[in-house]
Amino acid sequence: MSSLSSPLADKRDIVALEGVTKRFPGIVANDGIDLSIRPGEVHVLLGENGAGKSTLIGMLSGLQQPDEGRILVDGKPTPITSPRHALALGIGTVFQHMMLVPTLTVAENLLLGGPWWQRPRTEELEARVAEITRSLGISVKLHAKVSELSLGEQQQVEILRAMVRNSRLLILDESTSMLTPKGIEELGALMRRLVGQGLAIVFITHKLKEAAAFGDRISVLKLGRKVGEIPPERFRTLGEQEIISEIVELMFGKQKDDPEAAERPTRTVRADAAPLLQVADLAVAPTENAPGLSSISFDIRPGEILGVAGIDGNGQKQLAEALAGQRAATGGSVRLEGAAIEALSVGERRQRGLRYLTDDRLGEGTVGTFPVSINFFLKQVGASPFWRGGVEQRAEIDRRAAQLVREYDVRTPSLKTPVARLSGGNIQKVLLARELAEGARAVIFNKPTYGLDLANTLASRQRIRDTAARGLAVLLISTDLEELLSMCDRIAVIANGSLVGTVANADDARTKVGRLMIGLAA
Amino acid sequence: MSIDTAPGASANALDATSRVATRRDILHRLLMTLGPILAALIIAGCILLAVGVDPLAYYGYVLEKGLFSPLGIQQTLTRMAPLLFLAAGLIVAFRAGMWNLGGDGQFLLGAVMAAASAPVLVQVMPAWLALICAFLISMVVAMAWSLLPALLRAYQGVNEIITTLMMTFLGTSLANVLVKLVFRDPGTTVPQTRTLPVEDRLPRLFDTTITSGLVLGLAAIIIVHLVMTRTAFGLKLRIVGANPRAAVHAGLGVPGLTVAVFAISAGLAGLAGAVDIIGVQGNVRADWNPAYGLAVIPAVFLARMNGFAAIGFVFLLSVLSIGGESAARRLGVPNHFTLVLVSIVLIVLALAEYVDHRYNQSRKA
Amino acid sequence: MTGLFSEVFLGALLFGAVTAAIPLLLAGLGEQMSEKAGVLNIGIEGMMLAGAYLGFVGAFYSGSLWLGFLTGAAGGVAVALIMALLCVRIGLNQIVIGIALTLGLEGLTALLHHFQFSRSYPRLPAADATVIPLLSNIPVIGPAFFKHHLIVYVAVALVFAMGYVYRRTQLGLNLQAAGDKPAALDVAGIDVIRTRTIAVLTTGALAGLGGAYLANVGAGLFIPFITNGAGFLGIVLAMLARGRPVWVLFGALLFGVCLSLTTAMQVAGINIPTDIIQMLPFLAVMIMLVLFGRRASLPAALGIPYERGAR
Amino acid sequence: EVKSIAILTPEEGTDYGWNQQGIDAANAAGKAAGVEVVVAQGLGYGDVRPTLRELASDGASLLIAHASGYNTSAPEIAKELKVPVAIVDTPNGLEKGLVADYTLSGHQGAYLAGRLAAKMSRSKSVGIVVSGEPPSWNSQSAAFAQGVKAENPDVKITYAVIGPAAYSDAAGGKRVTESVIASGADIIFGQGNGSSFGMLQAVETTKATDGGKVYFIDVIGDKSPIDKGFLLSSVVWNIEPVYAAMIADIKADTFGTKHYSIGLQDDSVKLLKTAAIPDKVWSEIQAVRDDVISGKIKVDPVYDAAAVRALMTSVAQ
Ligand SMILES: Nc1ncnc2c1ncn2[C@@H]1O[C@H](COP(=O)(O)OP(=O)(O)OP(=O)(O)O)[C@@H](O)[C@H]1O
Ligand SMILES: Nc1ncnc2c1ncn2[C@@H]1O[C@H](COP(=O)(O)OP(=O)(O)OP(=O)(O)O)[C@@H](O)[C@H]1O
Ligand SMILES: [Mg+2]
Ligand SMILES: [Mg+2]
Repeated sequence: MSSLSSPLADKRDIVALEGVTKRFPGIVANDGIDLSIRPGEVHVLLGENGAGKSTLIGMLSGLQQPDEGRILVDGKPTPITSPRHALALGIGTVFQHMMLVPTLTVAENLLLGGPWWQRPRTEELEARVAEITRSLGISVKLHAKVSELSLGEQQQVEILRAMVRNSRLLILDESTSMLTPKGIEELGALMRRLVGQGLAIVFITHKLKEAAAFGDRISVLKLGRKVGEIPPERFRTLGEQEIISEIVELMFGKQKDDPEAAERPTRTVRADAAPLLQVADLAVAPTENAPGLSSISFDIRPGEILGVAGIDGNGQKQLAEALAGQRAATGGSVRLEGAAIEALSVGERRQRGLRYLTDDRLGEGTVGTFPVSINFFLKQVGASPFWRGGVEQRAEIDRRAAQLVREYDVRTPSLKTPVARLSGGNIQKVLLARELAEGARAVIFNKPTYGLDLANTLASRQRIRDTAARGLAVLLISTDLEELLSMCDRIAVIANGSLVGTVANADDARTKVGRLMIGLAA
Repeated sequence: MSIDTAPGASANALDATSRVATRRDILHRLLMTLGPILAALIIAGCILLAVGVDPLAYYGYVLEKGLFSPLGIQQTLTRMAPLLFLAAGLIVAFRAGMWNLGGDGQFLLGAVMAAASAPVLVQVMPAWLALICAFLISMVVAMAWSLLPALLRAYQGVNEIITTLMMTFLGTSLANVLVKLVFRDPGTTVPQTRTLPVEDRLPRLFDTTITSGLVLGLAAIIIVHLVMTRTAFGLKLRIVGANPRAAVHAGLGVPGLTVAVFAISAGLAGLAGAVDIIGVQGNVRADWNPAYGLAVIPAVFLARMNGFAAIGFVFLLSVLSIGGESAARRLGVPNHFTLVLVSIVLIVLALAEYVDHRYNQSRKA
Repeated sequence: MTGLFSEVFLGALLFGAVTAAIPLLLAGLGEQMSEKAGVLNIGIEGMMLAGAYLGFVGAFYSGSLWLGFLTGAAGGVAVALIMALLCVRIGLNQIVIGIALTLGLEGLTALLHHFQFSRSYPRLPAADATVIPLLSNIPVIGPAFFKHHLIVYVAVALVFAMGYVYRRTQLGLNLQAAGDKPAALDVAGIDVIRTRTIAVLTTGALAGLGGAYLANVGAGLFIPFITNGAGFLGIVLAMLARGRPVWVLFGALLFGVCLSLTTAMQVAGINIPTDIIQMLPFLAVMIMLVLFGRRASLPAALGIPYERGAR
Repeated sequence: EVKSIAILTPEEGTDYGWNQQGIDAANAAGKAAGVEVVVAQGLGYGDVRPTLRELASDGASLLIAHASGYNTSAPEIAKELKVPVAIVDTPNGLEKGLVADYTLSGHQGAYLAGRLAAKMSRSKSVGIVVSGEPPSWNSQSAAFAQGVKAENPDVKITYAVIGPAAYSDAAGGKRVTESVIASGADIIFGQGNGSSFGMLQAVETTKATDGGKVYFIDVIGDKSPIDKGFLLSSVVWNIEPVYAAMIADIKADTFGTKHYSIGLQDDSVKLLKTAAIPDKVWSEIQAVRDDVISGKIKVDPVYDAAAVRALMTSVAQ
């Protein structure tokens, strides 16, 4: 076998990639990547949106085949031909996008993959799950339908699934993006325990702190190429700040130390200004699988950023949708610049200057198959100057779209490219450009930086600050407490569909918000 | 179901595609249509050989009698009129993501209403006005027939494939009941409606037998194409079709648009019925159901909901059906062979589109 | 009127209802399987025609009805194979191919019939009935439901077998996943294409069997266009049944009973045009839809070809 | 000068019925007159104007539009192209030199069939099964019922239509016929294109309520070549004299001035004698035939579906 194994690969590697290249129409997603993955190590993959991380994972899990290069498993070149093959090799993946069947129960999802003629072995599964959850310290509702679970819970199920299958290599693609700070902590601890048991883990994240805290080895991708690696030996000798600055250097060239630690610029909101957005006693009925809202009240003055903190699934989305008019409210009032808008439709609210930047970029934010240019104007269909007398003014649309592409630095092959082909960060830029365009008075941002890489996150945050600085009212919904602390004037905490308190973003805000989130008085 | 509404996203540069490229594109499209048809003819030719008929003679007749003889081409163009209206209606529905499979019921009701009203109206008002009224009545009745599936879909989320299929079964029966019991011509023994005199029907084009319904059909499908691709209303429908949640998010009145889509689609199907009656048939007989919808649906798909391409495919279907009938008679093949031929053509065209798509992708990679 | 409706006659009417319902049942069950797995099988009418023709050919030349059912099912599978190849494997538009297959088989079977049988119109002998002891002695019900060819009981048993498969086996899970979220099934290590292919081929077998029953037992002969839209009714039934095989059975029986009702009313001398009576089952279902507004719960990926790793 | 004639039929001429009788007759008449015959069959019930125009342009001197569904289009083409056409079921559509009507009704024969059925029914119950209700079938259904009643008023008549547009519904034909047999009928008078084979099959495979044989009476064509011993008779139409007369009239320039019909007197309508009919019964039927020809018995055609049904109801009571 030694003749087959490569000089590059170390025999300690479970899996090694050698010169792996993958091309998609118009793009080289992975370009000659070498990577080694070892038991007992958390191998962190970092890189901007579109750097090619998920593509790499796709090849490891048998979804895609490399165009060039090879993959070695236990030192032997092994083309991973299908997901089934990957599973057989002990490679378990938690994908960036949810891979559970919503209409089946958790147990049924975990059972998927057994021999087709068999009865599902539920008892066996239950025993196995009990064993694993005990050792991992998590709990799952085996007989709940997946569609009834929160995204965080779904993510746990996916991790559990990889465990149930006795994976030797566990791949987590942006698994922390949906988790609360506490959830992230727990996942981190879990990963440490698993590698302690001898597993290998590939962990993809955009948060450098997580990389530094949970990793053993870090590889950085950029534009499909691997631009650097911090091996464990070096990793252990560096402190968190040193690791972060080294990563930043790899990703963006030389820069200041911790880009995320940017001081919150001191903005002064004029306390005497009349509130721009006033919400009083807003209520929404609960639905089968989503909480309702009860007596939500707050004001936002021009130039102010009000944050909404809280654990995912506590009604943030309902709040945003009720304000935007997408979800029927059962009571309460919403005033924009003093005028009541609660009876208006989505379109009318937008016309008055209320903007909603959704967190579901592909699901509802864009029409994936439509060109980038049209997606800029999705909420203005029929408005002049892009339509005159109902007729599309293609030149006008293209001109303005090209302008927005430049202004917001949208990386797209062309204006005609279907927007779904863009990476997450660039789709987000399209949405930002659309919502912040002329006429905005109050803007609701729902998790605006979720899934974005560092550069895009920072750029988006700056956009939001600039928005407020223009005298707009901003409602910023986020599960990332750091983000809220770095941007907001005040932070409200939502729990179970109501606002449990609002604190000014002063020195002690972190503890106060934290206390509110876990159900204590601020 | 998803429809790829971005027709061949091609250009790699920000600027518009050059004229040369579009000309090559058209040439390419033409090749990718004619090539598969040739292949289909070869396959169907083998079947002909198997039953002892000379395929060359058969195709010769198809071309001669469907396309190249003055008589043939006139018949072909006449046959196109109702098909074009149907295709136009399907384009609206399919682009908006609504699977209106109830075209045949809407068509028949439109036809019956035209046959019921036109002969009466021409006696009380100028012929041109009477025909316009008859068209309007057909359209409105067909629209009304689509209201139930539309409302169920818009406000209850009931899948429209089921409801439109059922409404088409119902509509076919209702059309028969209307012909036999309500609008029956008392002057004939055969159950059929009154007949619109030939001279009151839509005028023929110039000195031919081509109905001016063809012009109306062409106008309808071109207008639909332009509305769907160039106007705000069309874009709204396409948004609803491609991503209904995005439509809600963008503030579009999805239920209203849904009802509008059904109304337009059904209205056009009703007009198809009317143009067939007022232009060509003159009356409706009991149990008459040409079931045009079944052949037009695949044609619209193959045209990728593009109006101009749909005109081409409808033309092809007409040539095959007119020419095929003649060729079958002359060579003693049962007329059913035309169905086999159409089927093979459709399948091979679909395959060719796939191969083309694959080829384009691999070339871009 | 009472004199007209003798026990024998009522029994015969209901017997006819069952006979008419069986092809619809088989088509509906088949379509349901495809739809569950995410394939909208519009070509089912063509599969039934292939089954009817080949089923008849098989039974006629071999003299065995069972062989006929076998060849019929094989005929359906042969058409389904084309569908699976074109729509599942390489992802062509299911509606285009479905309609093309239906048109093609209408033409092809009519053509074959023309050359083969249009002079002799061969007919099969009566299908022998399997009489179920005791039950068959119940007046009216007995002769209506318990004196059918064995294949009828097999078809009804299939309803429950399929219910079992859907709810209690891995295959059932796989099928549902293939229709609701094929990518999730794929990463669980099950080949989506293969799962869907199995579903489509099963559909072909069931539709072919339905066609063979229609020709061999329902009519006792084959003539062109014999299915008369039964496949499309099967599609409607499958969609209304929302994944539950029992509902297909109820729906098929409803249609069968309505057909018999037509005959019953005529024999009773009630002068309602047949067209109106034929509308009854559809009207009933439409009213149900309006009243209960059953939210469509069709599989999320219905009609969308699956391609691994596409986005 | 008549060089060629053309006949258009909706279905293939292999149905032992309407289409086949028409085509055979045209061929025979053409052969007798020495003119070429062009057959356009299986055209369906849609628009046949293209075929009519084409046949006319190919030089046909007479277009026989052999389906009631063609009786709007054919006269229009006649006027457009000045070609003589013959149509059915349109008695008031005559136009000299252009349009002739040959509304055919086998009602006289169906009357005889009714007499025959009433004589031979063991259960005193007969059935009429039709796949549709076009006028020519209605008149035969009505005359059959009248014949039954005339022979024996106590015989029950059950009338059933298979369903709308069910011409090819063989399974429906079989199902409905089986029900009618279960209601007591032991003789079935069946009319229906493709579906009549289903009726025949039902008769062959179903026992009458008394456990005996059920017989079938067919119309228009002669199905004895494919009979398995269940065919009692058929009201056979011979259309050749009609077409021959048309050719002659065209030559004589009298086309479009008269109605053509078929009837018992020249045997263009006749009852088929099969082995199942005892000679004694047959001779009695022949006597009735003579009375019909002589006018002693009058059989009026009833074309309207509602009237036919009304007749049945009154008969059934
Ligand atoms: N199936 C595909 N077809 C076409 N292009 C693709 C496909 N998958 C990925 N790409 C492209 O390949 C590039 C790399 O994508 P990939 O998803 O691997 O990035 P990523 O690093 O995971 O980004 P993110 O952080 O946003 O998840 C992107 O430009 C993307 O648009
Ligand atoms: N319209 C809906 N239909 C079905 N399920 C829904 C809907 N809206 C929310 N849910 C479910 O309800 C749960 C919580 O809702 P949601 O994720 O909207 O809460 P949230 O905290 O406001 O969201 P986020 O923080 O992700 O913006 C999740 O399991 C989600 O899947
Ligand atoms: Mg990714
Ligand atoms: Mg939310």
